[in-house]
Amino acid sequence: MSAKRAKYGMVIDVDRCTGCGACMIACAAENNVPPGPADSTDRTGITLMRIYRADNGKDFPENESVFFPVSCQQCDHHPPCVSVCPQNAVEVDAATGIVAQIPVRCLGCRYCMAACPYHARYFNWWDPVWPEGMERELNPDVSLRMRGVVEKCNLCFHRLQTAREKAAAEGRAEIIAGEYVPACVEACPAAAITFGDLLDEESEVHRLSQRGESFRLLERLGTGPKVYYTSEREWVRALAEKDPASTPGRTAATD
Amino acid sequence: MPFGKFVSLMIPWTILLLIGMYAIFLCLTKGLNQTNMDNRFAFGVWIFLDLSVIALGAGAFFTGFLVYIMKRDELRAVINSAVVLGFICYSGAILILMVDVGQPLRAWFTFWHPNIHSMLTEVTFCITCYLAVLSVEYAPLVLKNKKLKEIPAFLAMEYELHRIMPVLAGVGTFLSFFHQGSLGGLFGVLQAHPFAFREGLAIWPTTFFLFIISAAAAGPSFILLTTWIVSRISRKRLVSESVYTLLARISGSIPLVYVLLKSIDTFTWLNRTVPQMGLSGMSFFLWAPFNIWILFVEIIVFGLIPSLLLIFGGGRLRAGWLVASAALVCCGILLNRFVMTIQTLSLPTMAFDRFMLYTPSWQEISAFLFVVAYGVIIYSLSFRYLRLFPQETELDRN
Amino acid sequence: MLPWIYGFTWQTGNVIFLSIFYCVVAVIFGSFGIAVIRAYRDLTSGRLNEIRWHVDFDDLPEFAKTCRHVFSGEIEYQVCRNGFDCRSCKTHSGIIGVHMGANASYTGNESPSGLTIQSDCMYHRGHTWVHRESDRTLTIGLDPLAERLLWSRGKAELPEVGSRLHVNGAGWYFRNGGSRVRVLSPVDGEVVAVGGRDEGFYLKVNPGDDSDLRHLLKGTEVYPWMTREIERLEILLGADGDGINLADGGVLLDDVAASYPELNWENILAQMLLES
Amino acid sequence: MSHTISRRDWLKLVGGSAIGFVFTPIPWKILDESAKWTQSSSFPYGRHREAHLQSDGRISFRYTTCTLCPMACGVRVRCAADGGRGSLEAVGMTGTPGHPIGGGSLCAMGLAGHFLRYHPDRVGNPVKRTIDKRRFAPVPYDEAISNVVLAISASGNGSVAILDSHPDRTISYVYRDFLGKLKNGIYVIPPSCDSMPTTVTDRSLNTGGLEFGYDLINSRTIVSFGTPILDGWGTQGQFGSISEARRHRGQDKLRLIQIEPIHSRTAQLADEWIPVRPGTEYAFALAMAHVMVHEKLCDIDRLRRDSKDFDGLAGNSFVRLIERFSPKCVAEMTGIPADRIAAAAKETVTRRPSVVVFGGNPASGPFRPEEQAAFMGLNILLGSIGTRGGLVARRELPGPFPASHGSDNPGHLAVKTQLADVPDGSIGVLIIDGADSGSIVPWQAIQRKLSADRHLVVSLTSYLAGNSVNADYILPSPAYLEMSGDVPTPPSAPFASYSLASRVFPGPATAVSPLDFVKRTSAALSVRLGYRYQSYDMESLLRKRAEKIFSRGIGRVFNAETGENEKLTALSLSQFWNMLSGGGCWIDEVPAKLPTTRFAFLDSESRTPVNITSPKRADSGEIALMPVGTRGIGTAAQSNPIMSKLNRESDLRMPAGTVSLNPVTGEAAGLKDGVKARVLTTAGSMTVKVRFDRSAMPGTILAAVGDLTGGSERTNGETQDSILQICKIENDSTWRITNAAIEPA
Repeated sequence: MSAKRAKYGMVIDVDRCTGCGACMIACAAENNVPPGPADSTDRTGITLMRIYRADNGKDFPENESVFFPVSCQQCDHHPPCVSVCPQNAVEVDAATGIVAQIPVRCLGCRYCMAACPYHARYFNWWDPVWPEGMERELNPDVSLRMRGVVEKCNLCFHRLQTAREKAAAEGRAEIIAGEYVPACVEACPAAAITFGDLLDEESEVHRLSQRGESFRLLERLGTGPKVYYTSEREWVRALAEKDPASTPGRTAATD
Repeated sequence: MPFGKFVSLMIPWTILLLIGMYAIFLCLTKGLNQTNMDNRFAFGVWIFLDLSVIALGAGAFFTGFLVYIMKRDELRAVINSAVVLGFICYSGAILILMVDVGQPLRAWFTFWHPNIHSMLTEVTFCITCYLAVLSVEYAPLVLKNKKLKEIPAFLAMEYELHRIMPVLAGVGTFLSFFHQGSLGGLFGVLQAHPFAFREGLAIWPTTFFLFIISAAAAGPSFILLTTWIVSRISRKRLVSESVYTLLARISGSIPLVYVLLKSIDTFTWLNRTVPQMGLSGMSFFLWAPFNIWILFVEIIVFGLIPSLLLIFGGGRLRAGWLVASAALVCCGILLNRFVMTIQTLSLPTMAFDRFMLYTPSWQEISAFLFVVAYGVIIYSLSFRYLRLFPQETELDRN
Repeated sequence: MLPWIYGFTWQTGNVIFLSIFYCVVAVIFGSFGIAVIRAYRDLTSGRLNEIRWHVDFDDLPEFAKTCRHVFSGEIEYQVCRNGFDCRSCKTHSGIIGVHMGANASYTGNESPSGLTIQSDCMYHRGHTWVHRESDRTLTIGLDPLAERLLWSRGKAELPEVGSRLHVNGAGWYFRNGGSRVRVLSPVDGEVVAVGGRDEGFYLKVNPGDDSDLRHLLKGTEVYPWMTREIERLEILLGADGDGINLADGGVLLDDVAASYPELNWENILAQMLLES
Repeated sequence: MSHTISRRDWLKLVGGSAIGFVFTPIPWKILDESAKWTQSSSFPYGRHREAHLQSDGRISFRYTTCTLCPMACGVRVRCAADGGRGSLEAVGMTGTPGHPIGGGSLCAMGLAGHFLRYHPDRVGNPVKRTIDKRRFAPVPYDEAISNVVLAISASGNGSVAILDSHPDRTISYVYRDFLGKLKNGIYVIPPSCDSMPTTVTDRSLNTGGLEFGYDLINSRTIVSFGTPILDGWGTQGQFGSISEARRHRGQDKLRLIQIEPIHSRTAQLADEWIPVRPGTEYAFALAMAHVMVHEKLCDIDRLRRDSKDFDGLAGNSFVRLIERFSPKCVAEMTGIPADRIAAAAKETVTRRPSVVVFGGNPASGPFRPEEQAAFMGLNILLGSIGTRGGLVARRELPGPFPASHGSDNPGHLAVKTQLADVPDGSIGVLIIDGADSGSIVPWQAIQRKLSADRHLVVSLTSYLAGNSVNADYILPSPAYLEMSGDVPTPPSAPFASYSLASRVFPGPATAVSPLDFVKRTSAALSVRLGYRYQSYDMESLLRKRAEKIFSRGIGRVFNAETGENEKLTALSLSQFWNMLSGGGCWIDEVPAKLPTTRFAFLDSESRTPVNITSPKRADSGEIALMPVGTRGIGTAAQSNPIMSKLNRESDLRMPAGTVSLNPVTGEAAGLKDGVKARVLTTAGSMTVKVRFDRSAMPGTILAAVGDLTGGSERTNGETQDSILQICKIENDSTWRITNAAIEPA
């Protein structure tokens, strides 16, 4: 509907992120992600948006840490998951640049998960089950995914649809910037996430993404993520490209 | 072998088979939460199994290629056995793949909406076609059973199927080249995993070619190994010494070529591919237990040493040495498949990522053993009731 | 997958890939289909005997397929590729042209391992002899080796009088319980009479007008062949000098099978009677 | 030539047709359709697909106030009409945009609040603890009430207490009225990390019942003693503003100095983290005071004038006290070099306005009274009392009843009693209100107040969570979004505010509101409740209170629908009421005037200096066990199944039953990362999972508190061991630090 080509992306100010998890919960509630059963773990759960804690690798008391909210990085250039899917269940929307999983076509081979350098794809290891009655509180705009398929963040594409419908109802050809924001962006209490059209040179997200303090994860792979991070801290920026072997690795949050 | 003894030998395998069936039933009805795979280890021991058995089953295509295309008639002595092994390996692999995917009922979507850029599409298309080929190749062996042969239709069918064998061998070779390669490509294209990623020759990463060669190396070794094992168990001479020697020469020289190419590839990867990504190649080997030994073992212990033994010891060494060397070659290929699947996934990709290991659940292991038991049983039945080794009768004189 | 299926594109790669796939599928199913059609034709056109022999012959070990001209010492090494049917064999006709006289000169009776070879009989590789009677009919019987092997192998199932036999087709059978041994027919022709062990012959066949018996062994070829066959039997019996002895003082036992009941006689007989 | 059709012809026809069929589009179309069908059908998976809301597409928004903790965030509930049932269902939660307290955002708990109505631990019917004490069995409501009434009448020597974790609500006034009418009624407030009880402010500041809050947003330096300022402490709006103020504002950039042994989330993100040894925070504060006084960085003359015991007195004085806490001496105690202490003191005093915050974290509870006095002393030194960017007093928020203005009216209402001040073993009947303070209180701290021989515990909760699991009776009250109520000023907020938590959905018929409980109990006891509200329903009471606020004629009102603020004076009463009930918020913007009072640095009664023994050092084998947890820990909102995203499906929060240790400490105890270990204290032992964290202070054990997140298969009534069970509860009802040992399990 929208004639203009857009490239939606976000800039996450990791200096602001306190790892409160609001984005993760907002995302799960918005996208009808079921709560993991009792035997799920951080390796089998579904967190389309997930916050990782990273640190500077030093010991107490010099240790400093940072929280990285990582959802699908919305690779702009040859997304690794698109080319590996044997049955075209991952599609890139040309009009918005959104990389979207089509769970109904997914057979659950999980090759895309192996291909994703950001571990941003999640498999439905269990049937989606909510406690009795809770399924009535699910978001009617988002369909459920069944067991055995892969899912990931699609930048709350349904919200874009809603915004477009609203624009159309009001006789506008284009949606207004700010009419469409993903749930995580909306939920962040620290306003750490800026979302918008990276092609729109007047947008805040464009401005922030062009700053020297902005970086993307694993840029060396050439996948061109549309999710930018920004930090004033040198060591944090260095994390993006750092050889995982040279850092002691991720630390689980322990508070 | 008396029937009673045969049955008693089959009982443990049948039990394994039943346990495996139960595990598979659990996985299909309750979902893959029955496994210990996770979002990081999206591929687990089953993919390792698939890659391994398909490599070991490569003996079918390679022997077929040598017999029907290259007209090496000596190898007719093992072609039937090779076909059965291939059939077992491929059907086992496909069976496990069907359990491994989350939505088996949608497996055919790959044919319906194929993404030709995916190595997995290539693999799926090729192995299904090749399984069809192997089934057609296996059919005459079954039809040739003395009892079945009495039925005129079966006899005629067997005869006619035999006549189209060279065509099928040709198609099989073509398919095998592609899917063995694609299985290598499967991991070689993963730019996300610099450990597995390889630069391309034409549209395929180098692992594509390495997998073809390594499969060609594993196939004959595995045939040598199985033939020897079966002949020990059945206490029969199944093939002549010259066939052993020829197999040994083949399963020595191809691994040698493979080891050479693999070394070149590893050096290129260490000194070119990985540094270009801003990483240090050796850093992948810092994570215990997958330290540098794994590379050493794969290339030297399981590659160079056995292939040299097989080539130069072919005529001189005792059969035990040849078989041990062949076993080492097979281990080398298995280790390679393990490294490509499990080690690749265990290594972190991001700085705030962790090195992870995983332990397969009993369901995964049982399903794995199901394929092994299935293979043993099918092979044993085939050996007992079909003529797997044409030379057997001739040589069966202590 | 198909042009009118959702998601199909006409990209070059797609078209190439799918074309190759369809070609492969066509080849696999096409050749399989051809095999099915051919098999159907084989069944309807009665080529079954021929095929059965073809299949059996194909599976014989090379050792059992040695050319008759190797027995006669005319050539060093040759494995028969023609199903023991010398009538259409180029090698045979070539050699016969040179050595025509050699066979004719042979007259003596010899008995390897106590098996008597009749000089007036022609021998088929399926261990039958053929004797041309004066009335142009052919009498067919088991050679002494087969006779000894089949001594206790049950009843002969002979074809009905009037039925037709084909060279290398099934001649008659010996049935013993569930197992059955096939004896190859040495000649073409119509069965005119049946006999049995007691009669000294099994079948009498009217070969018709053109009875070509070139494929049968005769003369000097028979002795080396028989020797080779005994050797083959020894191999099959696993004779290694310390356990099984085929011969009692150089003479083959009358009922070999009865002497070694522990062996897989079904298999041995099949091997010896060229039924793989 | 025969014209009959043989079987063979039939076969040919059928075979030919089959082959021909393949070359028609039909089979392919069928395949394609079945592909689409399997893509959209739930068969054989997804058994919940049918249960998915049959929405007719109509989406509406309802505005209300979150009551999951006292922080009063504005909530916008996204509602969809369920065509199938003809009911309205909540399908999403966000903060009310522009809300003056919530700032338009919600915390993780709040964002999933709509799921709580169907929480697996929700109590549907009144239940009674069974004889074997292990389970609950349904009980008729009337029987439950008569048993409670019986217990109250029989509680001769024990008192009747209501434990209210969210005081100052309208229902709180009802409780206090009811208790005031009983001869042995006490109204108890549990400790919380957010509140600064008047017992603390009255003692140090002599402000006569005035309530204080922190004006953090206007500060330039925040010195936080173990308070999770960046981890859910305070209101969401304040947190957003702090985030903004820490990044921008140039010279006035807000700096946060976090002083605590725990490498908490706030410590990780603070501008400076000063990791003092466990239990030595007060010493650090006194050393800062030492530096300020000795280097004359504060207005000594004013301090002498304004306080009773700054110096000079014959006996003990603050100056005398801090003599003993020179940076050098404290460096030894805290493990922080003297110059760093001095630097922190100087920075705090020069980058004013500064404020010292000492809430404590939701799991470890508040500091001990003496420690609080030390921190308050630092605030006095900094001149932060009653000033912008410091500790400000709030103007009073009127209650619903006529006579209750000024301080609490003992004649009518039971006084607010801190749990610590309730004598041990004195409570005969304990009624626990279902509201949550956001902080956890160990059951042992409550239990020790119960009469040893006979006591009855009644919980008016909606969920079998937190301390309700210890109740004898659970009388379910309507859940969040189902109950009308109100939300007074958040405990740490600088200004008074008031919002209504309007009911959005009807609650189940079996749920009885606390007001009805009080009415029925008092009727059965023949207690006449005051102010004739026996006949009032909650809405009338709320309206009464709104009227009283309206009559003050001060402050502004936020309109949730429009997002605009209006002066209260510009509104009519009905407009005001509509705005409040439509999810709006009244907020005062002027602090209370402080009376000219005399500050007290030292404890007014004993006049003794603080006397706290710090736990033994790590090298002596004893390790400091410190409970940690985030806001709402132990409540139904935190054990919401969807919260598994944070606790279980990621490692963002340390799940219950897990402890974190420095690898050095762990290895010294013979442990490895990820293993099971046993933590031993004088109160008992517990098996836990070990996580190594090199950021943790050696010699400490950080123990996660709270429920494991309920999975969808979680069964009702299942209780878990909490690390709090082995924490030592001090006589002053604090439990911050326990000496412990850890060994491989």
